[in-house]
Amino acid sequence: MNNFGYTITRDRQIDFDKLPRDIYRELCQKEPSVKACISCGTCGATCSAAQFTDFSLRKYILLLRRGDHKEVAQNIDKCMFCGKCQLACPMGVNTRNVIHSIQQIITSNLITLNENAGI
Amino acid sequence: MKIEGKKRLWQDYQKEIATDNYFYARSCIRQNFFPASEKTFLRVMREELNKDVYEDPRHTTCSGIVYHSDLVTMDTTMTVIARQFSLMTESGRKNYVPSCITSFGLYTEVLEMWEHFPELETKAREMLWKATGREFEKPENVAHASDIIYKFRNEIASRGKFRLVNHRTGQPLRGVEHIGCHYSKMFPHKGVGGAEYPYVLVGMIEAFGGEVVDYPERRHCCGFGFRQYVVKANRGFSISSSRKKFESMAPYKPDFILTNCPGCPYFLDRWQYAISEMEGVTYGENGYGIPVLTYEELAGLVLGYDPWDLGLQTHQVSVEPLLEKMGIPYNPATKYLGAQGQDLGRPEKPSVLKVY
Amino acid sequence: MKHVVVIGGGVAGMEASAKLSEMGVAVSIVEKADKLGGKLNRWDRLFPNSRPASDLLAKLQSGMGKDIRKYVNAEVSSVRQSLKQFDIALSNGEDFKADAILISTGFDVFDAHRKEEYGYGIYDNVITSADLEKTFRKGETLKTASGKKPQRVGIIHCVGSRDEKAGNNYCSKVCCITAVKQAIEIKEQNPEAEVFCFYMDLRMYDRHFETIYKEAQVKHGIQFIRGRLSEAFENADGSVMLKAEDTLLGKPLKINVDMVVLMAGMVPSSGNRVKEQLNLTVAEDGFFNVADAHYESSGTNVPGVFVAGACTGPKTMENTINEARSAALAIKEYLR
Amino acid sequence: MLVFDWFVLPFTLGLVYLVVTLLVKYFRWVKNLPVDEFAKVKKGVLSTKTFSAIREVFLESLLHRKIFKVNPLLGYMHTSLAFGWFLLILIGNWESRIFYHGHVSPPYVPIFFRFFNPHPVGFKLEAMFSFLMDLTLLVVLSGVTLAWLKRMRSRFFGMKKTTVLHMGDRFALASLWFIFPMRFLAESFTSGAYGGGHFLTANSGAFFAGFLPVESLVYPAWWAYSLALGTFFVALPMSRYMHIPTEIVLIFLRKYGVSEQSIFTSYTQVEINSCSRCGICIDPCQLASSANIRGVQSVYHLQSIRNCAVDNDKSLNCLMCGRCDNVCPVGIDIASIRKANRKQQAAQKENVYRYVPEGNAAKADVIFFAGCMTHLQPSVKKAMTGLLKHAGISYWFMDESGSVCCGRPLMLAGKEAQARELMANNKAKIVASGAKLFVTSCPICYKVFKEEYGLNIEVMHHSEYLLQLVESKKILVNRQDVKAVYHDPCELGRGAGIYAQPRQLLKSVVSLQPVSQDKENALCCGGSLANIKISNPERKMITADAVSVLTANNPDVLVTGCPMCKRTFAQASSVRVLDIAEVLSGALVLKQPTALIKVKNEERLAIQPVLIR
Repeated sequence: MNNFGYTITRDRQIDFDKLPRDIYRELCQKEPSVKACISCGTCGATCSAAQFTDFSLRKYILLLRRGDHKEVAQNIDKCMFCGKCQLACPMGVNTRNVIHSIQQIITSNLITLNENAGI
Repeated sequence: MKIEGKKRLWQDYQKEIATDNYFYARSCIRQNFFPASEKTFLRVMREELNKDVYEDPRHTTCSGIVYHSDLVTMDTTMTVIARQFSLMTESGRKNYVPSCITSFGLYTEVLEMWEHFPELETKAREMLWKATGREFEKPENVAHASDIIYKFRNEIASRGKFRLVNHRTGQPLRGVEHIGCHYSKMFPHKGVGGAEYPYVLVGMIEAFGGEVVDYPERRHCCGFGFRQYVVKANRGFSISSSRKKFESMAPYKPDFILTNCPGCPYFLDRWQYAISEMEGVTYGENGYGIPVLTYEELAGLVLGYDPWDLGLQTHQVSVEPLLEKMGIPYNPATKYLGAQGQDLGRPEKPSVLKVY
Repeated sequence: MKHVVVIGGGVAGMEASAKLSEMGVAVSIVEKADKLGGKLNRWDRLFPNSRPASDLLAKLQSGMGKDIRKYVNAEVSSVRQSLKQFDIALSNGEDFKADAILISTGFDVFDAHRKEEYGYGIYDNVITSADLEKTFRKGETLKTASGKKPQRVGIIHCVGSRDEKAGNNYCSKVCCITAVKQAIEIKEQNPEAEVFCFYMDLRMYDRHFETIYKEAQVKHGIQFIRGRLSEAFENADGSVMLKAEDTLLGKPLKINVDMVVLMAGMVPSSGNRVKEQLNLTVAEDGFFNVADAHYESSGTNVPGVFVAGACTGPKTMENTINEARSAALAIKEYLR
Repeated sequence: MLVFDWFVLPFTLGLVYLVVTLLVKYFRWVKNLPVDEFAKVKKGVLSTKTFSAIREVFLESLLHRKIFKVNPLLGYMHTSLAFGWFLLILIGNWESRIFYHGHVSPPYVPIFFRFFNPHPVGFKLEAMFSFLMDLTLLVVLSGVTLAWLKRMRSRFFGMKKTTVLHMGDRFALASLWFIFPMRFLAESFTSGAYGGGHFLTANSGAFFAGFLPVESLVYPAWWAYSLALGTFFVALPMSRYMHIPTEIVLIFLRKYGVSEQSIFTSYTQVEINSCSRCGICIDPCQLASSANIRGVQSVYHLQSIRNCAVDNDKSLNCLMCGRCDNVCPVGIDIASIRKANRKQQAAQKENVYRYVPEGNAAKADVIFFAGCMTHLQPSVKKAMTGLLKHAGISYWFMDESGSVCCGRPLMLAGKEAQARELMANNKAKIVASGAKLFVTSCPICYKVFKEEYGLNIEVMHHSEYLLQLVESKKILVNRQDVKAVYHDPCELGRGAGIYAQPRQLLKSVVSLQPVSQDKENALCCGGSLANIKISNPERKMITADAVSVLTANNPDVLVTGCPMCKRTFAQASSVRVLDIAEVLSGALVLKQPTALIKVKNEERLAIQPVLIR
């Protein structure tokens, strides 16, 4: 292939129809309270991990809703599990089980995830 | 699709297009990209439609290309445009017809500004006077050259020798249209059919017997974007935009792409080659590209002009598949001969994209 | 006996007429449509409690006694102030004198054609909230143009509201909750369908609204995407591709849906000829000014002319009814 | 001379199967113990521990002393069945041995002695043995009746819930219920037909003979008895009755010092097979009593491990409050098994917290670590720092500007490798500070710092430390006219055994009132971080019940020593909820600055005592 000195970048666009959303569906089964998340960001503001890194449960829930799991898989283990987010969440989301379930699902789907990794 | 809905909308976006006595302003880059297109416009207007089209050899760039590359100020642009108008005034014409979409957009923009801020017009007149001692009148009508072809599309069709119809099956050929962003996206009421569902090219394709297909990224920019192409480091943005359009239109299997802008046909044509070299992907049938035409080239084909006189050999994507569908005869032997019959040489064969 | 002419026989007009009549005032109500009830006639079920619209209409109708003179299929063709009275002529030729006028001309639904990029009237499967309500009212299930059950529905908030391009900078107030109500109703009809609401802000300001919103998310799995629709495109199969930005992720998003429902907002009623004849002032948004935004929301800049309901800005049914009663009281006081 | 009849075969074959199966299993389990644990067994076998184990086997496996303590009726049921059956075998063997003059005979002979010798003429001890056997049988039958009643109506036993049965258990249970009634019938029919028996079987035999053809029923009845026994023996290893023999093994191993590890070992197998599924652990579980969550309690969790059918709900839906550990009559180390199970299920990952900066340590005598939960309770933080300043302590507030979690929540979720990574980060800072004492206001943190960090300095809960400060007069407090109740946080009380210090501390400032369920029996607040699965509404139900128990006598204030408990209660309690540090801070007596204690006046003013009523 020829290199003309510039590259073709892939669309940043979230293509809803092409991305797999079965992980979010499985997450809803494991922890239905995740459906109540309204992306307010309280969790991220109190997060122990977010002091040092850009860990954001709000964002990861959204990414899974859109089917973009790559960033989530890379980061979800950064959670310290301290539980502050759960106490802070105004919508009663069981945030720790959300994270625990994401970790479980992602571990069990690791091979499939690598195959269609990211957008 | 409710076609009556579109028709209703098109009625809201009808513009006045002068019918004769035009002052024609050429495009800077088309003369390099598709040199025969402007010649074809003049030929159609003068020979087929017997119109008066005046060209002044002293006219210059409208400065749009540098304006959009952020290299000149608005004052410079207004003065340059004022000078163009003064040449038109001097010729006694009142109908200004630019060949370039960006020029058309810029003239429209400047005229709108003068409308809303008369002091700017006064300032432009002063600056022109100080610089050149010239005066000008504003044009009564500004129409893009594609508006003119659109206006006379039915006349052209009735004089035409060929139609946008597959001559073997009798099925209309499928075209996708792409208007230049500066045609109506800034001032929807200045474009035929508006910005969302522009009609100018659709009208031509319909009049010439073809069928227009919509595709999701129809509204998306071709990717030229001035700075995006001119600065090499940004060139990836340009080709990525074009690729987005190709990916979106390819499933609809268009027979051709019709454009009305200097940059669009160029980039939609050349990037098909570049993408094929970079990624090994082609978008037309059987490894060829999707032929890209300017509206003048299309009108010329319909009127039976020799494809090589229309400059179609300068396209990167071979137009022969389209010619064959339309039943237009062409001589491969003369494809790369100059006006005096001299051999111009042959372009190198691309490694992936198939060409004739 | 004092005589009040109520212009506009919708929710506000009916309730005000009923109360004025109860207080012993002679009332004439003028309605341009062929029956009273206004936009309420077009609703199937009302938020926040899903009660049938016909139920509320019947309640309003029960107040429209014999004493109230009703003129339907009629418009005010001219109105003139003479001393402390108004001379009013109707399009049907009748004319009479009034001691006070109540304007309850309501609103028009925003013409969604004006948002060209959304394809209303052009794409087969783009409808408005009013169209959807009509479908529900007829007891029909929502179907695509080709008669199939939609598997995915996109609901677009703020169509013609909070939009400088559409000329309406204000919020139409009821669309957010209507969107949630209709989204739930779509899910109730067709539980397998996926429903997406595209919003700029969710304005769940009133009592119960937040509960319904949460129910929509948790119970019905309706997804809310913060981002305004920028353009819609019709695919070859009639489905519609929507482009928006997922603003909470900061990424553009595209999605194909089988149907699009545009939450058309409220615009000032176009048929208000009385405005000029009475020298009534309107605000920038085109709705009538009131005498005192806090204390005298029924009065106008012209003594003897009162306003109630959505002609002074978007509002809910209960606010409209409350305003109608308050206007009736204000008129009664004025006539004393 | 060998007596034999074909009907003894079901029993004999069943018994052989059972004995072989058990020997193979136990041999494997013991052999597969971790090396260190196996060494303990080898060392213990020839020590006095063996005798002590035998004693415990007698007391627990046969007499069920612990169940007696919890519930006498339930205890009698177990004792009557276990000890009664044991006596039947024992007395039967004596009888047979004496009758056959000490000849070694197959095991079926004493069991079916009455069939072979219905009315042994000339056996001098017949009357005594018949009486003893009848009496024992009667006791066993009463046990069977009670078991039957328990199955029908557990409330009869003062139990709210009994366990739900599964297929294998039903089979074993059915055969077990058959055994003794069949023996009773077989002996009665034999007596009715051929005489013999004593007060029970002789009378019932005569009774049956009155209207039944007992002679022709004798043989079928003995067949049925043998079949029931054989079936039970075959079903036993697959059923909960496996606990009967396994508990004996467990008692021995435990006496030798074998214990649960952080992962499953064959000792775990012994423990889960020792669970009799008595269901005693269900009643203290607040998930069941307050939130109506069923099927996740320890008995079901252990069962699911045994059946290799653990799901998220069973392993994660547990507060790990330790209330069930407290009551298990078999003494199974439920909490350790659950932790090991969670660890087994969770992915162990390393290097996931590389983003956490190493951080700088400040030199100080005392470290104060608030912990994540305290950070959500600024009033506790303020009280603690105020008290420390007031006492003039040179301390370093280790997580003042945001904390790195202690690792306990990760541990509780089974993510041990991850927890160790955070722990290493914290530990390095603690060591670098050179402090001699580590104080935390969070029992969750306390437990892990104390037990898992391996620190060479003392670790204290703030209630312990504050008590020290009060006793050494570094903090002077006034008694307040306040009625308070104290809530034992699970991690501090049952978790770490700290009951006395907070009470002693509180008694110095308030009048402490009793609570109906406290110390070992204290309730969980419901907020537990250990439960990952429970929903918020369910948590609230647990909290509401706990609050109503704690505030039953209308105290002025509900005091606890855990920021998590405090927050949880505060949302549900109409009585004011305070941390022990806040109470103390409110009761502070302002001292004059002394030369020794250099505290700035502004800081002193910042901790003006506040009225806590």
